[in-house]
Order: sequence, then structure tokens, then C-alpha cells
Amino acid sequence: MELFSAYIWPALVIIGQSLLFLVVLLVLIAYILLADRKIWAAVQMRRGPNVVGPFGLFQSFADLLKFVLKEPVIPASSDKVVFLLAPLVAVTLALATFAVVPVSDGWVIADINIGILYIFAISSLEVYGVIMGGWASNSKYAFLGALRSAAQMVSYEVSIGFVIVTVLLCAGSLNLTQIVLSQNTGVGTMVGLPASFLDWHWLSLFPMFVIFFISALAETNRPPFDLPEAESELVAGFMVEYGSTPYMMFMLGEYAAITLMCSLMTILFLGGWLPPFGFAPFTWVPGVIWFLAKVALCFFMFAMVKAFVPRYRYDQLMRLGWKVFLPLSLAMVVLVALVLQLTGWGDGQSADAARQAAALSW
Amino acid sequence: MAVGLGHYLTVAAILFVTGVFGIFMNRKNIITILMSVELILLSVNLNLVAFSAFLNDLAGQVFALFILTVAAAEAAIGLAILVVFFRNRGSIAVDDVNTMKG
Amino acid sequence: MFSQFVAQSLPIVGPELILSVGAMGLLMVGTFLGEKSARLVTSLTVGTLLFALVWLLFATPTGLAFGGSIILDPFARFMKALVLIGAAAAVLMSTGYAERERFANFELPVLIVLCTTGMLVMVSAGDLIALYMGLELQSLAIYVIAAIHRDHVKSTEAGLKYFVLGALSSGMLLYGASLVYGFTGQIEFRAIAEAVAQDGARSLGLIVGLVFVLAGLAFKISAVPFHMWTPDVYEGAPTPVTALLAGAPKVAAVALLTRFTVQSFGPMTPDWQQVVVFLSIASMLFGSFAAIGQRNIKRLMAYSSIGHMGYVLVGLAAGTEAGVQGVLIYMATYVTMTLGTFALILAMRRRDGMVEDVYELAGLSRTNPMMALAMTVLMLSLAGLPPLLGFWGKYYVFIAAVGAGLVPLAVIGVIASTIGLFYYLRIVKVMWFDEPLAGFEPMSMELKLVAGAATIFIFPAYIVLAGPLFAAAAAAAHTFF
Amino acid sequence: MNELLGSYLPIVIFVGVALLIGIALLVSPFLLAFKAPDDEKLSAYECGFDAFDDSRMKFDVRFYLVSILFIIFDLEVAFLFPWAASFGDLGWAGFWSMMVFLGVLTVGFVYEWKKGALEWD
Amino acid sequence: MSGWPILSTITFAPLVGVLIILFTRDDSELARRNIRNVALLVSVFTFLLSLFIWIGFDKSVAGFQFVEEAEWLTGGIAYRMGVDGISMLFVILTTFLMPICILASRDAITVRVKEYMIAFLVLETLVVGVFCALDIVLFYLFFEGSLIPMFLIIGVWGGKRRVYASYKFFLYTFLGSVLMLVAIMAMYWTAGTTSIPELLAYQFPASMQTWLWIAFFASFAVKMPMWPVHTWLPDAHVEAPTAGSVILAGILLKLGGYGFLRFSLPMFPLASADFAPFVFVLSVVAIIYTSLVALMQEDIKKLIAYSSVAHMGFVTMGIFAANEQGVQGAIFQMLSHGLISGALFLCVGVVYDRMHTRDIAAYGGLVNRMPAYAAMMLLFTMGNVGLPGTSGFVGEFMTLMGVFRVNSWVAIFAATGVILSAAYALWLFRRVILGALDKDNLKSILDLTPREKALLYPLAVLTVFFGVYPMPVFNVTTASVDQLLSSYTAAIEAASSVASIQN
Repeated sequence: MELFSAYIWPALVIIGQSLLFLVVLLVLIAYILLADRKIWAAVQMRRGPNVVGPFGLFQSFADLLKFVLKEPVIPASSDKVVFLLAPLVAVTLALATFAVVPVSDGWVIADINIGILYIFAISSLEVYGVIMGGWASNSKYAFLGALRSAAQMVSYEVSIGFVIVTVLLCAGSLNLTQIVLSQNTGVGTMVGLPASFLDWHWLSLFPMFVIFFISALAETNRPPFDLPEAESELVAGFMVEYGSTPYMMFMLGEYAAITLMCSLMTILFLGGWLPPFGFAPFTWVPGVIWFLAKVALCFFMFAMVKAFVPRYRYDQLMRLGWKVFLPLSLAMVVLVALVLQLTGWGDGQSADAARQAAALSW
Repeated sequence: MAVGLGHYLTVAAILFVTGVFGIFMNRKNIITILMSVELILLSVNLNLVAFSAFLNDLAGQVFALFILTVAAAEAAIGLAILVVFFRNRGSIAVDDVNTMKG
Repeated sequence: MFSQFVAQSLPIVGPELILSVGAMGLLMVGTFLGEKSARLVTSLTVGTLLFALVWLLFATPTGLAFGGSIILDPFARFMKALVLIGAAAAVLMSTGYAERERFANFELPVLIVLCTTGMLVMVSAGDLIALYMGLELQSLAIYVIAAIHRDHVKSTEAGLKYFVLGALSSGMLLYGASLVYGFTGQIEFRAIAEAVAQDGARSLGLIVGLVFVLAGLAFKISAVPFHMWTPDVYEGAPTPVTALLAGAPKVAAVALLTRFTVQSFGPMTPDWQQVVVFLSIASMLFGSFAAIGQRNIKRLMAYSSIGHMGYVLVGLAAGTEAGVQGVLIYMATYVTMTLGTFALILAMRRRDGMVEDVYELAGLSRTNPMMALAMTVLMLSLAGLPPLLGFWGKYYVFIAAVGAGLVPLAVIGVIASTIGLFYYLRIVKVMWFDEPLAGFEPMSMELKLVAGAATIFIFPAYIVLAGPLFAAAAAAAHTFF
Repeated sequence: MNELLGSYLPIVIFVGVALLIGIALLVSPFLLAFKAPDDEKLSAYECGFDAFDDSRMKFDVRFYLVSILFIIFDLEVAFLFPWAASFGDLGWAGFWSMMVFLGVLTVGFVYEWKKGALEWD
Repeated sequence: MSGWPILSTITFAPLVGVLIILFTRDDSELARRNIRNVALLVSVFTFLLSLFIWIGFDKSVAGFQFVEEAEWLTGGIAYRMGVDGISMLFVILTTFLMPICILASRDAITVRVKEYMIAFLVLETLVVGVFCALDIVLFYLFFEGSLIPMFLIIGVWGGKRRVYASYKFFLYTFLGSVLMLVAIMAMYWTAGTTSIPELLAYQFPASMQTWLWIAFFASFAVKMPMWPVHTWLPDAHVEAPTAGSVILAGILLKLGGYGFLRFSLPMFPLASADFAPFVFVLSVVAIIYTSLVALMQEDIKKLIAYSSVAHMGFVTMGIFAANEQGVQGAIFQMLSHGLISGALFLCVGVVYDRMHTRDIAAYGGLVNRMPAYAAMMLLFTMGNVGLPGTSGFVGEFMTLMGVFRVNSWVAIFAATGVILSAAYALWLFRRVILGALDKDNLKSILDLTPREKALLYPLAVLTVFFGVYPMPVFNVTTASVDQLLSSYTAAIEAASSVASIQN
């Protein structure tokens, strides 16, 4: 009986939570996909998917069904195990990152104190899915696509890392919930205003917000940085040999990564689940609604960029990453640290940090 | 069955031996050797962290962090040298690293 | 409080700071001036190294820095001075070579400075982390230096071999270090010594760890059976690089080995003594026998250095103050002889390029008597023949071994040096007894400087200078006892 | 120790569930889909030609360069993380320590830039 | 005399010549003549200087004189110089033979004169240093250092198989003496000093003496050389240039005997007593065996080389007899052999310079064309045989006397060696000098030149002088030898009394 109450029941609870979270997430991704197509169509004065269900709302589910019923093809010259493992890796890792994302205060599967590090680590691993897929396909296009994709992803990951560091400097914690809560006070409260969206990091770290946004586009192979799968050059990049659900899993992984980037932007810069104004009636709305709204806003920007901006050349892409973003974000780290040190912000957080330190020294 | 220090050390020792064998028994590809080296460093880190935890002493973890850094630098340099060698020799087979004998 | 801690530590690591800041500054100079700056950077590098040497000798206080991670004691000062001299001379010798062989690049001197920084840290290391960091800084730089001749298959192969085996040895060393940490609970050498002094601490795990660390360090000094890389790397690397490899890094590794064994494992001397004795005998005998058949002079020097490390280990095996003193004196003599020899090897060039075969020296005493004289002095000194300086290195290590009761080791040592004499004499024979070949190109200034200074020091200048030098070594050896 | 593991347990379970979903998706077409096997379907895509040679050909060395640079900078970030998290407690000494570290890396970065390691032409 | 470091001056005076020669060009005949003259002048000057030691030497003092001391290296190694009755005469023998050697090479050496002269002068410094050193490490330094110039002399200016001979010479003697180095180190740790006078006063434990004695013996026996480690000597002699042979036979062989007298006997008396029979056996074998071998030789130099080995047998025998006659005789024998064998090699050099062969068969009847040469040859052959009236007699006779008192059988066997030496020496003389001059190419051979006379006559005078009146030598050596022997007997007696108490 004790076994049940001490081990099995909590485990069942967690499994339930995880399932719920994942199902909601997948549904969300399905609609994000739809939204992507709809927005793109709207910009191009088309109507987009509109057949399956009202306004095409079930389009994504129809697509899923279609993929499942397609014949899976494994190229003869490929490395079969790796070939099948690659999409699995891609999708699992993409979903796994969400384990630490807090969608509201306390609404998180695992509130670990190194949450941001976990996300950074797991999303670094995503490049393996790409490489494995490209290599196992044993096709020139897939191989080149994978290489390009990998190089691009790692290039921008460096900038993202620096951007996160600046946020951490301000927040003084690696815990995502703490990072969100640290945005209760900020630029706005310093000048005497009540808690509001002005306190969030997007304002105080605006350049970093921009860099993060653009890097996130590159990191997720989104247009205008979708060179690895550039249809006109490499057909579909590393995915060229894939069909059926393996192909869909890559797509799923990609959109999961996009959603994650939007969530991260929300958490790091847009105050997470915090309401834009710290007073009624805004505080009445549940945090998760604000969170989803912010994620949606971010994704809207993603989609608009895809629709507006022409594709980059590869050399421009790499130059942007290494020669613009990297030095810029590095300089910003120094600047932010210096400002914090000079203004004494660092001292104000020492209580917070001490608690964190205590938590770390298990 | 409680997992004790001995288990960690055994795993680390197995990793270490695997790494060493990977270097000596490997007759094909130098990349494998680089990987074996990483494996060795990994086993060391495992050792250090296990000791650190059981001794309640942070030094081991600090050490492990340093090793991680250096391992990355080592991998970078190793790859760089390997690329240069490949450009000269056209092969990275272990058996082709043999211009000097005696 | 923390700032104060740093402020106290910084003067002690003055030379390291000079070198690391200097390396970055030189890198920037080279980067912004482009490829043509090689000569300038080389000169500045020599200046930086010598400045660090002067700073080390006259402006660096002894003491512990960073809570005991870095130690500057008379022992460290002595060894660091040798390291800096070795590195400075190697850089100096690379000046003309790089230009003539058309691979002038400013990275080489900068890398040498970085490598030297690593060596200084090694010499001063006071705990396992500093040991590892110093060792790796040195090694990583030196792997690249060995492969610096990028378009040359031998050079890159040398770099690759050095890298693979070096990484393996680092791994072994680390594995040992982790066990030492685990079984003593300490990473600082002095604390380890205290822990080891208690009988209960001497577990099997500790001894295994000790042996692994010794193996890793034995690799760095290329003691048999961890010597496999040495001949190939010596042969493959560009000659000024070989000159560097043969000198300064050995000093640093020997210093580290000495400090590690004597300082932190002093109470366990009998345990590591056997290992060191084995390494020593194997190195001495192998170095002597394997060199006999060599024709390539760089390979020959590789085997020679293996043998020399065997002799150094004789002093270490004694584990006494006299032994450490012997090690210090041996390293001083070894560095001098090696630098001088490589200056002459670098001078072995004809109009159509460098030559490396021993028999290219034939009849040198007719074509270039001064060079032949210098080479003779150096070879006989390497062989340890009295009254040349090389004899004293052997004398002090052997006397330490005899004093520690290791008479058989000393006997094997002297017999090995007799065997070794055979191949050194062969070079003398080739130069003096054989019919002359075409002469070499005239020596460049910097080579003359290094070779001349080394030769004159070996004989006769040491007669006057050795007194204070050996006294300094004795004082340095006293550090640990 | 157990508390620490306890806070990671949900992650393990979460990843496990995600993995199960992934496997389910991967396996489903093999079970459900209509199949019409054909040799031509199994050949690699090559614009209508048969593949000339092994596709794992030599590729541009700059990809290596990028990966090497990435390793270095990513580590730098790894060191920045704990520093940033405990920034408030470190004072000026902590600040300057990291500035020196970043300075060293900047020197390396400038070198790479000047040497053209960042160029894709 | 007290303030002036005369021993150092003598030791390092040749190096002044080396410096001068080093910076002289040797690209013309004139320059080469200058080099020869400088070398000769420097060595003559050194010889004259060394005579001051003899003049200033106090014969009544047994200990070291003209002592100089200066701190040098850590570990107690100091620059200590001094001579006593045993070593003083060897210094003078060295400085005396050196100008002769240099003069002897005047016409024989035409290539690389500069290096040749440098080698000889360096050699002189080192050998004088060996005899003067009062620090055992310093002694070793000079002792081993003397190999280097000799190696080059044999290897560069030697005959056809010079490379082989020089290697053999070097490796044999080096291998022999490395063990001595280990022994020196052990002595340092036991006695705590490297100063020879202090070591002489120190009593080493009996068990240790055995090992130390063996180590030192290995070195000196090779150097002497004693049978069976003598094989390097004939090769070295045959291949060396004339002057090289003179130095080798005249001085370098004496280093071994000097070592026995300086170290083995006084420092390890118990071991010496134990090993004396062993040494006697080796000496007797050497005397008889090498004399027989000498009989078989077809090469003049080789024959003389083997005779040197035989004569050195007398020396070792005399030394280990450890009594007044034996030791005095050994010292005298060494000095006299230095003169006689040196002179014999010069004689060989005379005909070799003319005919460029050393085959005994190539000569015969030289007396007809070269009466002065024949006279010299006769004198030195007689000296070599040990005819009364020559210095050779005194040494051999006294060593035999000394040995006879210890072990009559040894003396009897050794005496047969005298007869054998007469046989080979006279046979050599007969074959080379006597008989009819029937070989065509010898018909135009010329007698001694004035230079050659200048070389040989002083040696002849000394040979006869010391043969008739050996007292100048004994006067010098007696005090030191007496002291040596008295401390030796004291040590033996002390040991036996300890043994008897224990029993």
C-alpha cells in the first residue's frame, strides 16, 4: 500500500500530466501549422486551407491521417536503423524540451532549478536528428542539406546562448519560473509605474530580444533562413528521402521547436504568464491564457517574417550569425554586466541568488 | 540494491578500458580514436563526480568542469590536425599514418 | 576579501601573466600586420620570453597563489628559468628557418608563448587541477606546433601521432588523478601529502591512481615504454619545433613529475620508486640501443632524449634531496646541450635545402672546423664524458642513486651511458675521420649565437659558472625537504 | 540526492511519453498504410539519373571550421551560465574575472575574423 | 713558492698554447710552421716550469705539497691540487715527453697540424691534471677527459684501421672506468668527502673495500693494461701516429699504475691484501703470455706494444707486493718504461717515416746505413730487456725482489718473463738492424737527422743515468712510499687483530 502511495500513484499522476501536456501541445502545434498556412495565404491574398472542417480547422488532422496511410519508403542504399531513428530523435527531443516550460505559475511538469540549461542542452541535441537523417539517407542532396542545416543551427546557437546569458544576468537564476517572476519588477517599476509590460526584459534588453528573435528563425530553419531545405536548390534538404510519417515527424519536430522558441521568447522577454498590466481586470485572466496569447503573438511574427522576407544566401546567413550577432551579443553581455554592476542591481538579487546557491549545493 | 560508489567506479573503469582498447585495437579510422579519447575523459568525469558526491566535496565537480572544457578544446584541435593530415595524405585510416618508421 | 586574495596572488604568477598577455598582444600584432609580420613577431616573442625570465628571477616573490593552486618556490623558479631559456632559444632559432623554408607565419612564436605559459603553470602547479590545466595548455599548443607545417605530410603526421598518443596519456593521467582525489579526498599536493602520511590512506586505489598519473607523466617526458611517439614526432616536426620539443616541455614535465612524486607522495616513496626505477632502466637501455642504428639525426636525438630522461629518472628514483638536486642539474645541462645541438642541426643546410642524415656531416672538421668542434663538444657532453658539462648531470643523478642505496641502478646507468657513447662517438667519427662532403651554407647569426653560447657554457665557461648554478639547484632541491 | 533525482523523475517520464508518441507515429504507417513496393522507389533521389558515386563525398572544410568554432564558443557560453546566475554575489572580482575570460576569447575571435575563418565566399 | 699556484700553472699552461693556436690560420706552410713552433715552445716552457716543482720539492715530507684548494661545486667537490713523492715524478715525466712528442711530429704530421697540436696540448693539460688532482672527482674528470684527445689523435692521424682502433681504445677504457665512478660515489657517501687526503685517512669497512677495490681495479687494469683486458693496446699502438704511441706508452699507461698506488693500495688495504694473489696471477700470466705473443709479431709496433703489457705486469706485481722494494721498483719501472718505450716508439717512427712500413720483414741490416740509429736502438732494446746499467734493470730487479719476499713462486715465474723479453727484443734487433743490407729499397736509407737525434739522445742519456744512479728518484719517492706502506700494514694488522679478538 505504501508502495502505491509513495511510488506508483505519483508516477501515474506524472504520466497523466505528461500525456495531457503533450496532447495539448500537439493540438496546439496542429493549429499553429494551420495558422502558418493561413497567414501566409492571407499575405498572398489567398484563402489557404478551407475545405476540411469550418475554415479548414481540421486540415492538420486530415494531413496526419494522410501521412499515416502513406506507404513508408526506406531507400535501398540508406543506413536503415539510423534512417528510422533520425525522425524519432528529432521529434522526441523537440517535445522533451517542454518538460520544464512553465505555462503558468506552478503549471510545469518539472520545475528544476537549471531549467534554461536543460532547454539549451536538449535543443542543442536536435541537430543530431538532422545530421542522422541526412547521413543515413545516403543521398547527395540530403547530405548537403544536413551539413548546411547543422552548420546553420550551431552558428546561431552561440548567439542564442549569449542572449540567454544577458537575461540570466538580470534574472539571477536558471529556473524558468524565477526568470518569469523576476520580470515583476523592471524598467517600469523603477520609474515609479505600477507593474506592467514595461517591466519585462524585452524593453530593457531590446537589442537582445531582436537578436533572439532572428536567431530563433535561423535556429529552427524558418524562412528567411530555410536554406537547408531550399526547395529550389536542394529539393527538400535532409528530408528529401523521407516520406510518410517519418517525414511528418521531422515537420512535427520543426514546429515543436518553433513553438518552443516562441515559448522561450515569452518566458525570457515577454514576462511569461504575467499580465501586461499588474492590476485588475488583467490580473483576473488566468496566467495560461496570457502565456498562450504571447506565444501566439510571437508565432504571428514568425509567420509574417516567412511571408515578407526573401530568402538569404548562405554566405549572408553565416556572416550575419558570426560577424554581426556574435560580436553584438558578446558586447551586450559585457554591457549588461557592467550596467548591473554599476547600478547595483546585482546586489538586489543576492538574496535570490543565495537561495539558488543553497538549492544547488545538495 | 543501493547504488554505491563502487558501482560508479566500476562503470567508469569499464568506460576507461573501452576507451583505451578503442585506441589500441582500432585499426581503421582515426575518428574512432578521437571518440575513444572522449570516452576516457568521460569516464574520468564520472569518477570525479561520483567521488565528489560521496566525499561531499565540490573540488571534484570543479575539476570535471575544467576537464569538459579542455576536452572540447582537445577535440577541436584534434579535428583540425586530422583535417590537415587528410588534405596531405588523402586518408584517415590508421594504417596510413606511417610515413615515418624506424 | 576576494579582491585582496587576487591581489596577493597576481605578483606570484607574474611571468605567466606576462606571457599570456604577451601572447595575446603578439597575436593581435600579427593579425593586424598580416603575414609579413612574422619576423617582427618572432623578435618580440624572444623579447617577451626574456622579459618574463628577468621578471621571474628578479621581481617575482615566492609564495602560494590562488589558495595553493600555484606555488612559486625556489624549485619552481629554477625550472621555470630553464623553461623560459629553452623556449626563447627555440623561438630565436626559428627565425631564419621559417624564412628559408617559406612557411613563415606569426602563429608559431605565439603558439610557443602559449605553450610556454602552460609549461610555467605545470612547473608551479600546486594541485591536480592546475597540473592538468598546465599540462593541457602546453600539450594542446604543442600538438599544433608539431603540425605547423601544414602542407607537409610528415609534419602533419607528427602532429597527429603526437595528438593521439598525447590525448591518451592525458586521459590516463586524469584517470589516475581522479583516483588520487577520490582516495585521499584532496586535490592539493600538500594536502595529499598529509593524507598519504596516514597509513590508512594507502589503499590499493590510491596506488593504482598514482601509477596512472606516473604513466601519464612518463609519456610527457617520453620514458620507455611510453616513448612511441618521440622518434616520429622529432623527425616529422619542423626542426626548430623539434628543438623546442626536446627542451622546455621535458623540463616542465620533469618538474611536474618531481613535484608530484616528491611533494605529494613523499611519504609513499617506496611505492613509486619501483615504477620510476623501471621507467628509468628501460629508458636508459632503450635510448642507448635504439639510437645505434639511426641515420636521421633528428631521430637520433629523439632516442638520445629518451635515454636522457632515463638518467633524469635515476635522480628522481632516489627520492632524496640529492636526487632532486641531481634532477635539477641534469635538466639544466640537458637543456643547454639540446639547444646547442639543435642549433647545429638547423645549420645543416646546403644550397638545395636542409639535410638530416648523420653522414651528411662527413668531414665537417675540414669544411667547417668551428661547427665540427662545437658539435664534438656537444656530442661528447651528451654522452656524459668528463670534463664536459654533461658529465655533471650524470654525476649528480648517479651519486644520488648511490646515496639512496640504488647502486645497481647507478651501475646500469653507467653501463647504458657507455653504450650510448657508441653512437655519439659515431657522429664525432663521421665529422673527424671521414672524407669531407660539400660544405654547408654559412650559419646564420642566431644559430651561431645559440650554438656558440651553449658550447662555450658546456666547456669551458661552466667551470666558473657551474658553482653558483649548482648551488642554486641545491637550494631549489631543499624546497621539498 | 533523492530529492534531486525526484525533481528529474518527471522529466524522464515526460521524455518517455514523448518517445512513445514518436514511436507510435513511426510505426503506424508500417501497420496501416497501403503498400505497393517497387524497386525504383528504393533508389536515392538524383534528378532522374542513377547515382554516380557514394554520396558521402568530400565536402567543404569550412563546415569543420564552423563546428570547431562552435565547440569553443558554446563552451564559453557554458561557463557564462553559472556566472550569470550567481552574478549578484560575485562583486567586482567576479565581474573582472569574466571580463578577462571574455577578453581572451575576443582576442581569439578577432584572430579568426582577420584570418578569414568566418568567410563564406 | 707558497703563494704561487705552480701546479695549476703547469697544468693549464698548455691551454694558453691551445688558445693561441686556435686563433691561428693554418692555410699555408708558413702558418703550419708557426703552429708547430708555438706548440713546441709552450710545451718546453711547461717542462721548464715543472722543474721548479722538483727544485722546490721537500723530500722529507711524506704528505702532499704545493697544495691548492678552492671551492668549486656543490656536493663538496673542490678544486684541490697537490703532489707528493709518488705523483711528482710523473708530472715531470709528462712534461718532459710532451715536447719530444711534438718535435717528433714535426715532419710526420702534415695534415691538420692545427688540430693535432691542440689535441696534444689539451692532452698534456689533462694528464698533468690527473697526477696533480687531490679531489677524487677532479681526478676522474682528468682521467676520463684524457680519452677524448687520444681518441682523436688515433682516429684522425692514425693508420688504416684507425677507426676501429680508436673506438676500441675509447670504449674499453671508458667501460672500465665507469664503474670506478660509481665506486667514487659510494666512497663519497661513506666518507662524506671527495678530498683524496681525507679519503686516504678514512678507514672503509672491510666488506665495502672489496667492492670498491674491484671497481677501481676494473678501471686501472684496463688502463694499465693488464691481461686479459689488454687487447686494445696493440691495436691502438699500431694505428696511432708515432707521437701518439709515445704518449700512450709513456704516460697514459702509467695512469693505471698511479691509480693503484694512489687509491687501491692505501684506501682499500684489506681488499688489496686479499686480492694480491689474484693480481700476481694476472701479472705473471701477462708477463709470460704477452712476451710469447710478442715473439710471434710481424709488426714492430705491435711487438713493442706487447712488451709494454709485459712490463706493466711487473709494475702491478710490484705494487701489490706492498713492500718497500716492490712499490719503489714499480714506480721506478713506470718512469723508466716511460722513457724506454717512448724512445722505442720514436725509433720505430724513424724508420716508418722513411719506409712507411712497420713490417719486421721489410727491414734488415740497417746498421750498415744507419750506425747512429743502430746504436740508439741497441741501447733502448737493452733497456727494454732490463740489462744492468740501464734504468730498465733497476725497476725490474726491484719489483722481482719485492715480490720474492712475498711469494717466491711468483717471482720465479716472472723472472722467466725477463728471459723471454730478452728473446723477443734481441730477435727484433737482429732482424731489423743486424745482418746484410740486401733489400733494395733500404739501400738509400739515411741515418738520424739532427732533429731525431735531439729527440733520442736526451732519452738515451736519462736511460743510462737512471740505470747507473737511480737515487734521485728514490730520494723523492721514499718518504711517501714509506708512509703509504706503514699505513697499509697498520690497517692490515688492525684488521687481523680485530679478527683474532673475535675468534
